[in-house]
Amino acid sequence: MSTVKLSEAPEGLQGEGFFATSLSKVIGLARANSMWPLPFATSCCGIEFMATMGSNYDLARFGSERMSFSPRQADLLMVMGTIAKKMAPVLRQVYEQMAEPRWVIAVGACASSGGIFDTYSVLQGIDKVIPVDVYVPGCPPRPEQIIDGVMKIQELVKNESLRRRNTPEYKQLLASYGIE
Amino acid sequence: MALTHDTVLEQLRSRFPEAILHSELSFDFLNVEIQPAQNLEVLRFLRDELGFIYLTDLCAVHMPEQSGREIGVVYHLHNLEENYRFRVKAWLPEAEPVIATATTVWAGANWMERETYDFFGVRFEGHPDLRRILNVDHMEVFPLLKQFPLEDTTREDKDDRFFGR
Amino acid sequence: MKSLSNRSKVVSDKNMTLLEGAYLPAVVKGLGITLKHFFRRPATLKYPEEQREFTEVYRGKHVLKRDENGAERCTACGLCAVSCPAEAITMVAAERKNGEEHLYREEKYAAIYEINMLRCIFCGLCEEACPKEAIFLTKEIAPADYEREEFIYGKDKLVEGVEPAKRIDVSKRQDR
Amino acid sequence: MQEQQSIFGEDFLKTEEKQYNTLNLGPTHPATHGVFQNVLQMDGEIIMSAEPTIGYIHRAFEKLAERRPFYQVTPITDRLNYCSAPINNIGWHMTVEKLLQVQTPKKVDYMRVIIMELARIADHLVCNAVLGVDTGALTGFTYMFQERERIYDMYEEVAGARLTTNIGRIGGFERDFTPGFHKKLKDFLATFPARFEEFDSMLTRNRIFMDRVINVGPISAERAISYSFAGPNLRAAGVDYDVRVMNPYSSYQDFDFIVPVGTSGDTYDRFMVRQEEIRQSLKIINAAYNNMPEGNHFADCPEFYLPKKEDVYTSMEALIWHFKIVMGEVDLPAGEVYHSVEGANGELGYYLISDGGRTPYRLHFRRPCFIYYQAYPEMIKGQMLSDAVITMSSMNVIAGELDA
Amino acid sequence: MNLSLEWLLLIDKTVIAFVAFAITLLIATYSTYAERKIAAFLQDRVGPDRAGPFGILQPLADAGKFFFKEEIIPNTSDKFLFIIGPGIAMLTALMTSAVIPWGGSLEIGGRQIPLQVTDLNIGVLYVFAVVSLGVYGIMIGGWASNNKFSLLGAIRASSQMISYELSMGLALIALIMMTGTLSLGEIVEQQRGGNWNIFYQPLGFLLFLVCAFAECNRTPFDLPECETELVGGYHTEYSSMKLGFFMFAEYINMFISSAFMATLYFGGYNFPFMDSLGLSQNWITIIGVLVFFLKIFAFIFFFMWIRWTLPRFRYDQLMRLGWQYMIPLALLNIFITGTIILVTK
Repeated sequence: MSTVKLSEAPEGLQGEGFFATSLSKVIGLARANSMWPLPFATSCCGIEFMATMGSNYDLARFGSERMSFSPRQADLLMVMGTIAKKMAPVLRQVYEQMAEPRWVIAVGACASSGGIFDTYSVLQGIDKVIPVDVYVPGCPPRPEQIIDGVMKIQELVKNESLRRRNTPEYKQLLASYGIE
Repeated sequence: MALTHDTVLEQLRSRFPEAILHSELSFDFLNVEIQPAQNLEVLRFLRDELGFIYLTDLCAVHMPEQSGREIGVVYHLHNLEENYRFRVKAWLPEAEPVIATATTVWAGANWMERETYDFFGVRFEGHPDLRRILNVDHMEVFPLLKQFPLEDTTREDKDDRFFGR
Repeated sequence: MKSLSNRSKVVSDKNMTLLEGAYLPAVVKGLGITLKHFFRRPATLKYPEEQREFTEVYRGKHVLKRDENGAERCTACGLCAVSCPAEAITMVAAERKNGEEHLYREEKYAAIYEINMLRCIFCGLCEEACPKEAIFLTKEIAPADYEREEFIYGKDKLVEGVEPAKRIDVSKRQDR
Repeated sequence: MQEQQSIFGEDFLKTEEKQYNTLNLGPTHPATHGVFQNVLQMDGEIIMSAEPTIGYIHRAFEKLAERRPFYQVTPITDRLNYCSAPINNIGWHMTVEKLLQVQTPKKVDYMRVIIMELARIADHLVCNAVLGVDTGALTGFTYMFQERERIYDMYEEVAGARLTTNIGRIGGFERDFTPGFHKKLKDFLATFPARFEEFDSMLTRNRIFMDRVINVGPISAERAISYSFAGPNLRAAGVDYDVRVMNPYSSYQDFDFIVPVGTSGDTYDRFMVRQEEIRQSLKIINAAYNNMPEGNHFADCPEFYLPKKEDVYTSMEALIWHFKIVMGEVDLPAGEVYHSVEGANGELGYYLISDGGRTPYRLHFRRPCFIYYQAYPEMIKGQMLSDAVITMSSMNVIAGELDA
Repeated sequence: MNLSLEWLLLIDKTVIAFVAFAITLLIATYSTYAERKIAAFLQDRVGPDRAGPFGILQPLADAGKFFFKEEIIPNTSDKFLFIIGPGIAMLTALMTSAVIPWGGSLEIGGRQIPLQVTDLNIGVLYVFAVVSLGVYGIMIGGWASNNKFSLLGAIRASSQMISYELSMGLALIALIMMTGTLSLGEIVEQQRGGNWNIFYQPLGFLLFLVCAFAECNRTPFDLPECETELVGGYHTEYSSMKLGFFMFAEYINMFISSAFMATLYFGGYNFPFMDSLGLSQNWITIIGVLVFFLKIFAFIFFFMWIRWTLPRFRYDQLMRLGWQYMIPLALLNIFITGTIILVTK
């Protein structure tokens, strides 16, 4: 058990019965350990995602085993697999339906850039329609890589300030994708 | 009666002297070219009397260099009990690719024809629901025709000079 | 319809016996199975801390090999780029100048060699195509990252180090 | 009746025109696994009609294949039915071999049989485990995924990848089975049956499960044939059509196995047929592995099978072939072939037209999923919403194969 | 200062009520953790292990996340009802803990303090009444969401509740015929000394157990929210803490059902040989409380064990089971019990 890296307690002033830290950090930590994914699995990467959820890799260790197929309840949109141009509006709608704060991870070559499918019908990377936080290369990525991506997201979440989602920069980012 | 290349061809020839335009053997597989106008009669005869109850596949091919008969609709038929397969083709002009639907013969032809329409623009007359199936509805071209490019035009991370194509 | 294969066998029996109809036996049996697993050691590998051993031929991140003298093997022939189904490899060739023999093994070399890891599908065709044993896929996985630009792996990330410690052993991949 | 005024308004008493509820199932509904959309007309929980929309991951495989040299098509076929990628790969290799009229050695055939049957097991495991998930029993899924993981490990030994394997080459395999593979396969053959039977006993005779799947999504043999069903779905309807038996390829005639069939084509039949096929596949693997002939792991076809690396450096001929193959400049005969293999979902056909160029002139995949998914509205009509969900997962519709 | 007896009683009750509430909430919170861990172990996994040692901070992380998640109220929904739905679910779930006898009585300062918020003489009826109100939360929430999946979930939930409440009640009647009282405190006292009702009412218990599963919307009866069919069922449209309330309510219901079953059939806080140990009354009470919780945890484990083993029913099969099997069996049980009571008296 000792080999497992625990999430460290946030830095703060520790004293006898006295523990102070900024709310942001605590909430960041809470969020990071409770990322409920919305698996937007369309193809091959979805099968590897199943393997990641399965016994041998167990994404549940990161507090992410409760899959939320309802976008309202999800924190992390995992886009796995090819997103065709026909699918792009659907993806965007799902993103819009998610409650803040929300993160997006593009798993695999197809979601990230189109991969080998440089064709008329495939969207060349989902960052053309929604903002992406982490890209995971591979076609499909190994479960190790998917976990790697989730951990990268956790890093991001831990360090995000509570106010970020209200900043003009963030609003501008959304506006650049045409999401109000 | 066991089906062989010869018997199938003979049956077809005797029944439809005009409709059978051409036949050849390729890799021990019989190809029969038929008159597109009579495809339904031929297919129905094949199903009902020669026992080709199983439509293995239906697709099209585009050969722009054959003028007047650019688009070929290809049916792969299978007689399950005799375990005999062969191929029926009908060539259509690209300007007016119209052929009668096979959905009345095999229910499974429905989506295969829709796909063929989607890719090549072949219009199957009498098809119950001839719409695009795989591509977005508002697409204007038929993408598998040879003149249309494969690549997506919006990609930014590639440089075509390196790939020898 | 007559049998097509002459070796068919009906496998589904939809009639329940009275006992099966009473729900409980199967429920108890199922509970027994899951309980057995409850006390079994978990199959889980705690990934970042414990790593699974990949096979010798695993197709992960690429490496551009150097020869035994430390010179780059790649001669910028472009076969890898041509063979790449994802069109992820780009390279710019340059002529080797005098005095650079210790850097590049052949007279031509890749001045720029980039692989777009987001395009790459790790199919291994570049490795097969390479006539100079210059590019190999390794057991290492390509890590996830935040920015798109990070995934254009240039020579800085692809070429292995000169020092023996930084060399990547690919000898096992080569026996076929 | 006419004079009565309802407090709920005028519409309430209208009975002739029944208002159906429209329910949009998908494209991101959890039950659709991949991405199919079904617009259902519902009367309460009963489905009156369904209108499937597909194409949400259309990737233009066929067009893509026209622009890639023959050896580069293999990675594309991987992504058709990604649950059993090796079958697609090997089927494609055999198609090209048919065009080239290359005879593969017995050893290659047997190796292929082992790889393909492993793929079939892997595919059926996903299908049946996911059927379990859709009926609510999640645990069997995790047990079976551990077994899949071991199959992945074996692929990794042979090809270097887990899922989209790009396994083998035109003419054979790039390397012989490694010692690691032999060890893993033996281990798998020894321990898998017991674990599989454990999974089987969790569901097969459980009344809750049986009630859920019996008479759900049935299709008669006539309709199934008319819809060009193939594979386990057709066999569940009672037609024992199996390409491995009817048109044996890759030495399947050497193996004796049973073709399991069902009776009425419902979900339980499909489930049971897949379960039995897993057992039969194990039998085939055992037979192939124990009778593996000696020989080369590649066929003699220098125009397609890449020469050994050592030869490339030493022999001029090998170097030329190497360059020609990689550049895609080998000449191959013009002609058209149709080759089909028994994919995990049924007859997976490759219709290849070659004009002698470096790429296929036209390559059409006969994708079993695409063909039988069109019967879905007919199968779920009059059934309940829960039935629609499990019918879909028992048909094992793989989005990659469906949408090409 | 001399407090009057009424005041002391009030203080006692307030303290007990608060403690009961707090324990209920705590157990519900940690049930989520238990569920994850148990599911993990049943599935050969390890479950959450990175939030704190062995992942024990996992529920806190979930709660922290919930509190700071954006509240989405769909603009097509009925806002008032949308908000009140999870509130009702939570409230009714918590209210039932009032009549559960958590233990015997403690003797503090010469006064007997029973560890029960209130010993209603119709405790059983009270529980039934409050639990059946719980479905309103689900129904209102599901309806107000203005989402078809939610509506279907809500309809399923209400019909399921009504059907199973009947057989649950009938199963209990046989028990009440035997005990002759509706007070939970008395029912527990009657079972003192290993004289548990389960030995007299095995069929009744089985029926009650099945109904409890249905009442708590647990697999194999989790139709109102079954993921693969209805996405999230009645809570599809809920985000943040309102969703948390629904999930909480589910776990509280499970806890209360377990407590209820332990009370009615497994002797509550009684344990074998409690009178022959020769311990003081306070010790016996404390051990009794612990034993009671042990029984509850066993039931909770059973709930989860079942959930991760069995497939779920289909809607019509669930109804058929309820009406065609459960109710006749419950009536049969009443008949048998009545006969035996008649014969033995």
